Amino acid sequence: MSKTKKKSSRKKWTRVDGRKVDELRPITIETGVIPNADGSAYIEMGRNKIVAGVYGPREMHPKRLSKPNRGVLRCRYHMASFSVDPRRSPAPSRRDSEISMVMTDAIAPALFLERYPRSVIDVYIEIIQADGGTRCASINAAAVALADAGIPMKDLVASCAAGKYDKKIILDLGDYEDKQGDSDVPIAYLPKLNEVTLLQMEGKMTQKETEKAIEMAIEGCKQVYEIQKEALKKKYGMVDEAATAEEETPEEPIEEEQKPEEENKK
Amino acid sequence: MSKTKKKSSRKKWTRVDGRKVDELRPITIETGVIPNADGSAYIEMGRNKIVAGVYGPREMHPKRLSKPNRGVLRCRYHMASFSVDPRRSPAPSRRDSEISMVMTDAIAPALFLERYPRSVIDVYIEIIQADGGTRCASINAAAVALADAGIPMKDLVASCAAGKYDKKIILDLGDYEDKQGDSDVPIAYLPKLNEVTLLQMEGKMTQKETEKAIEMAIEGCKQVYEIQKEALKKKYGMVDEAATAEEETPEEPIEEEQKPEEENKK
Amino acid sequence: MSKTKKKSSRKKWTRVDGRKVDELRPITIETGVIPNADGSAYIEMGRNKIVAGVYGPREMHPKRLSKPNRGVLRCRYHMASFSVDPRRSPAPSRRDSEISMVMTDAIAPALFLERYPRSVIDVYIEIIQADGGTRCASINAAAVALADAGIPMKDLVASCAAGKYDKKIILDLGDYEDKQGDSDVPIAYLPKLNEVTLLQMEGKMTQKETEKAIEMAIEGCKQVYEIQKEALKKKYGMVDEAATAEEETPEEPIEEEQKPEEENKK
Amino acid sequence: MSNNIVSRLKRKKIQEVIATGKRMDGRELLEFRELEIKTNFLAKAEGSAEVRLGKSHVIVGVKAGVGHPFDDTPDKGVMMVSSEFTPVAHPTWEPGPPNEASIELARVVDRGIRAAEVIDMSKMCLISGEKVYLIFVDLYVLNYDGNLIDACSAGAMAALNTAEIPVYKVTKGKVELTDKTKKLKLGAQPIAITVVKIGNDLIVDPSADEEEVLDGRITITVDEKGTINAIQKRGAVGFTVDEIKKCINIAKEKTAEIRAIALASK
Amino acid sequence: MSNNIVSRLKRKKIQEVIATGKRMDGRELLEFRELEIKTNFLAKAEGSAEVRLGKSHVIVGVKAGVGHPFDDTPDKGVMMVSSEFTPVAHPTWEPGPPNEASIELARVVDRGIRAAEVIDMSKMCLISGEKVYLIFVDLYVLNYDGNLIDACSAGAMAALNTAEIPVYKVTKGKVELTDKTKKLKLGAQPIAITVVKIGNDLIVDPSADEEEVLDGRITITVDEKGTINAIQKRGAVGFTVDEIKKCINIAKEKTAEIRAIALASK
Amino acid sequence: MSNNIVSRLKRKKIQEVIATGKRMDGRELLEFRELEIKTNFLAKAEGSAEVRLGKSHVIVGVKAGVGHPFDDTPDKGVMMVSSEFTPVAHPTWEPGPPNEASIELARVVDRGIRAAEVIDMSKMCLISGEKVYLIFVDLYVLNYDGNLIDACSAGAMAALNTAEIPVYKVTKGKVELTDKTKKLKLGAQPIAITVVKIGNDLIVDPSADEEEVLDGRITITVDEKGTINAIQKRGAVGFTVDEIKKCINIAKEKTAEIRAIALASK
Repeated sequence: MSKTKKKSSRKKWTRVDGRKVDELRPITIETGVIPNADGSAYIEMGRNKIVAGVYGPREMHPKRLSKPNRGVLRCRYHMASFSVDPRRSPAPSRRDSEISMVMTDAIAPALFLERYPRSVIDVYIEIIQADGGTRCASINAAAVALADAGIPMKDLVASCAAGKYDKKIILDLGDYEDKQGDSDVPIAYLPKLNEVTLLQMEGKMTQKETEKAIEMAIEGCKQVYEIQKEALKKKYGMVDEAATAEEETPEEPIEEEQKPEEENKK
Repeated sequence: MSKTKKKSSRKKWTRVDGRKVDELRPITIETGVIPNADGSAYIEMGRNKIVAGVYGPREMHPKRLSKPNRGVLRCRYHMASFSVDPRRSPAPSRRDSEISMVMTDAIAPALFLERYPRSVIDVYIEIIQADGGTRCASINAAAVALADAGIPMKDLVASCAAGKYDKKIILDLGDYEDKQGDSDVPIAYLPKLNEVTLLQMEGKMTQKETEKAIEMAIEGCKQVYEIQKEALKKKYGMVDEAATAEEETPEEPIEEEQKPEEENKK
Repeated sequence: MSKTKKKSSRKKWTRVDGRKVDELRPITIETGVIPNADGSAYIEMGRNKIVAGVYGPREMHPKRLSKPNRGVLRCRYHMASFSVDPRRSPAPSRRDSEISMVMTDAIAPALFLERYPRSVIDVYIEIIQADGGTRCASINAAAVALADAGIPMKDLVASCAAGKYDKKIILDLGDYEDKQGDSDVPIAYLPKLNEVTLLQMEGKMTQKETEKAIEMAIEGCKQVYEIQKEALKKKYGMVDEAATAEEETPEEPIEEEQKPEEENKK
Repeated sequence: MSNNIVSRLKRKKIQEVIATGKRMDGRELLEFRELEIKTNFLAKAEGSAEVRLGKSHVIVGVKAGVGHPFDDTPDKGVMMVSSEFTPVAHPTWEPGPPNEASIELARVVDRGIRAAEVIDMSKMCLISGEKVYLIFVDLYVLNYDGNLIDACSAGAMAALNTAEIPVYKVTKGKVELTDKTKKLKLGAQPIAITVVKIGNDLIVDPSADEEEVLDGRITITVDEKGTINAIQKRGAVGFTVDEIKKCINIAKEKTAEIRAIALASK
Repeated sequence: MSNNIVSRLKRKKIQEVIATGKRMDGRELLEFRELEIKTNFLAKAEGSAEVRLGKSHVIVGVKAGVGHPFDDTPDKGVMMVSSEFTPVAHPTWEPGPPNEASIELARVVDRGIRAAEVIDMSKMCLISGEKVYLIFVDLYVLNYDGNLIDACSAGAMAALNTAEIPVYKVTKGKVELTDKTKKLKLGAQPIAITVVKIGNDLIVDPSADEEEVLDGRITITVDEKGTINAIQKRGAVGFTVDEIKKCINIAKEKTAEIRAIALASK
Repeated sequence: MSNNIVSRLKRKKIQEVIATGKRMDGRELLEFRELEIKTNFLAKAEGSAEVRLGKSHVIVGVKAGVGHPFDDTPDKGVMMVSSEFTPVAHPTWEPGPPNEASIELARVVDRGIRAAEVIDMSKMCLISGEKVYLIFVDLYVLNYDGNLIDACSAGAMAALNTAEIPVYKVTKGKVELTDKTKKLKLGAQPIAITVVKIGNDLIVDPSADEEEVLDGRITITVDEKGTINAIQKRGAVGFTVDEIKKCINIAKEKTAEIRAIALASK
């Protein structure tokens, strides 16, 4: 992660909140915030305030949605009426539905769903305050909440966006940059598997810019990843160089399969 | 019931409809008005016109709502679109839901629900014309309809409100008094058990006023109770000093367990 | 069908689109237009453009709607949002519900539903473009789609309206005539059984006019019937003087029981 | 299945009795049950009628208001007929949005009134394109024992004939309520008569049992001059043209009898 | 059934402990759990409060906007309290529209605030009959461990006391947003206290376990002057008048303690 | 479970064939099925396209109207893309409100058109904050055989390119319809291409069978200048950055071919 040099060359141009082009907003993650949930996490990413809670694996209701040979991951992204300005209706929107779907796709590759036939893992996301990039922040919280629930994972899922604003490719757009910018590319990434599991984009960019944004977002995800691990360590005193994906160790609260460092380095 | 004296001392202040402070609106109750129902009653209480119909005990649909060791009472309060001015939408409102809940709580203590495992007793209330105090009038009709259905009861449930209007505590507020008044305290009461099963209040009253309203409403309930019994007698030539609550006599069309008169007199 | 004479006597009065009083709009019917469906048809009747697709007989979902001793026919009439001007909401209207019901009644008498206990035959109608008389055109397409699905039928169902416009009884009203006219009488007819299975009317007509309209519409249905058979022949090279209604020949793609010609006439 | 057998036995019995020219309840084939209509009994509705046809019991409420016209008829008032099947009316009726039967009831009653131009909607405009009178006719079924269409049609006409709606005036482009009321001027007096076919017999005013086993029905709405305004055929059998003509004749005959009762309190 | 037995055993245990004058968690019968309220922590809401009452965790958001008044109060602003039971808050809570318990929560909190005239709605009108301030109080439950009414009531008051709403002005008949904000002037400080009856004992601040086995509950909302603004009795048992009086006394006593915490950050 | 086995066998077969560089239907991996687009074939829509992509069959209708702008864009017209999965299109599709797949289809097509600024919404305002043009793009699926996004995206562009919308003018503050029409001026010609990953192979234009067994898919919308406007990744696997770049390259290549067909009738 030798980004310091790159950044110094762009000194004069500044972002709305003074960040460098490839600087994340401040992130704090706390685990175990919902006592009733099997696992939970609270994230602040910029001014986003988001709670993720996990229930499961548990029996699926309604049963017809269960699968005979594998578990189902069900994410529900939901915004509090007071999370945005102006107030929004509490009824779920089409946008909420779509984000729930792509979040599910972003997280499912990190789980061993084949271990839970006929069951469901429910991940509930409650957006308390929204500030641009809620879907990425939600995925970050969800991944930590799943780990907090003791659900074995191939890897944590880290998520963050890059985009184009005022002709520059920048990392982790805030609300203002998102709305005034030219495009936004939210990414979710499994660092150890080196796989992108969420990828969306909206706006106007050349192919080169798009690829640059994807790569910048991946670097951002790697930083998020460290913060996620830190949050879990704080709770579990944890456990970094543990099992491998192939082993079944469901007793482990988290199952992080470290691959050789080189692979992670892109 | 020696209220005549009290009333005489308030002669000069008069109510909108000329009633005494602790005088009920005229009440008429008729049983058996819905041929298809297992029991039914029609009440006019002031200008309220309300039909109550009872179906059950019968199998519960959907089954998941039934209880393995007892029956479920399910009251549904519903206003006809033309029962109020201006016309209301026929879709159930949040107010309807709440009244259905508190009505159920008001009536359930009078029934032997433990006798009907996995079953439901449905009480449907149709407000044909509304005139203040619909929930009380509905409970009065429902209790008579349950008796008309031959469902054994520990006691009839009698209901009536008291409230504060123009600095006075008055009984059984009509529509105008309800809307212009300071507060309203609807009560449901089981005379023989001396228990209050519905109690709501909204407005502004001191503790003393509130307690006075509750006591006045209970006296009102006792008068309603006599009218309810009269309505049932008219049909069944009935049956006053019958079984006791402890005995199980489900064959009896109505099971009124009279306690000694003294107890009723408060 | 000796209508030529009648028509010539009304030469001076002309219809909006130049048709004779008892002349149908141009009709084309094509089968097999929906590859996934068990049977399907596309009809243009005037400017109506309508697709009918048939699935079944198949298992009924939800099961509680199935019947133990017979199959259920379920027609669903549905208009595309862009089929009318102005755009309509895609949510089904009360009108759609009613048309679905009367269409089902119109078609059911032509089927041997008693052969399919616990099953359903679904007929889905999609109105791509509406031009007056959609329900008749839909029935015509549905009947051909059912035949295309190889479902044995007592007869094809032919449908067409007559109505009163500018003091005259005319056949097969177009959109303009429907909206500006005095009344409309849509009919569905089973030519071989000589039975009317759809009959609605709205407007103002004397009894005599009404009866005349019904009779004119039946004559129209007979013409439609020929066009329907032609469409099926084109596909199946078909099969006119085949089985009788009493025989069970479910292997036959279509089961047209011809009664003696005389019966059909009139 | 047992239900099914019961139904078949019931049908057999009903048909056998009808074959003797009588009905299960002793009526002639073309004889109505006793019809009682009480009007103007609701204080909060502009018009009302309580209809008892045998044990069928319906309340019709007419309410007036002010609202927007439809986009395509900016200078016309709006009439809406809706129907509510209360759960108190029959053991199998459940609370919820209108089902198919309820929708059809409202639409058939609506169609007769609309087609006969009972209310001159072009005189119900207050501000073109903005404010018009709304007339709601709400059908409210309290006990079901067959033939709701005829009961509701008669009740709707009784309620409309006795309704007095508040008069609004337009002052400086604003709609204001005056303290005057006016009777609606009705342009026609249509009444619906439903003729039912069981086997080869035609009867009127079917009871619930008769409706359960009917083969088909035709409702014909006729005004006081004998003009036919609406026809609705239902049921999974066809009618011959002769049968249809018979139905029309029966309806024309019966309509006068029912109209007299509906208008008795005009 | 097993669930049922568990519940009965739980009830027995809880009741036994209460009989000793203590609670399962060591509290006195009339002792609240620790109550923490943090205000003004949401940037996109005009007012906010995060409430933790034991493990119950609720967020209250206050949002302001401009919209239409109700037809019957053209010169008054509109306050709406709504409640959302997020699925994250309890393993048995599911996503979907508000259920009965959620509706009751919102209505009871609403009633206390409305009856106490906390906000002077007559000062919230911008253009009579057209534009008024809308004040939304949204209750958002993140973890359920009993006594939501008291938690939400306190949170709503804390949020309203610290809210600053944007100021709108009317210029030439148009409503315009200014860049000013103002605090709401509150007319009273009502606080709801819920007293629960288990067997013959009365306790306050029930946990989830205690709510599961309660016989009845009475919520009493009292303002800072001791005026009673709202009462709500629930549960399938009755209360004697003496019990009701005890509940009122308890509520009056506790309300000061809870109000002090709610208003600490005023 | 058996279904499951069938699906696994199907997957195995499809994957084996793809490994040979061909598809089940003989296509190359990066070969589209035949795409046919017919435009302007609907009289009641302002624009229309009938798209056949293999056996997938979609109709796109463009309708224009006048309505309110969104609160946060008072000077901009409103474009809405909606999608309807008709039950005729596939044996497993049921009538009802849009499901998740239908919502995603509409949103992905919408996003491409919106991000590319195909329609200059700032020129679609009639009266600021009050009246703007509404442009509806309705996707109507008549037969499903895979790759609906690409088919609908191409169809939407074909329909928009050939649409002629009615011209409204503002006279004295009122919006009036003129008898003129105008073509929409389109600012870009974005086309969506979906690349599917099965095992390690990438293919385009998946059939229904291929979609059933896919691991992941990425849809990339590219305009005529090569600008990327939208990306959407779905499916429960991740993509490497290299795979993503390959997908973008494939999309850029294919987009020209599909655009040429979509604009052929411009």
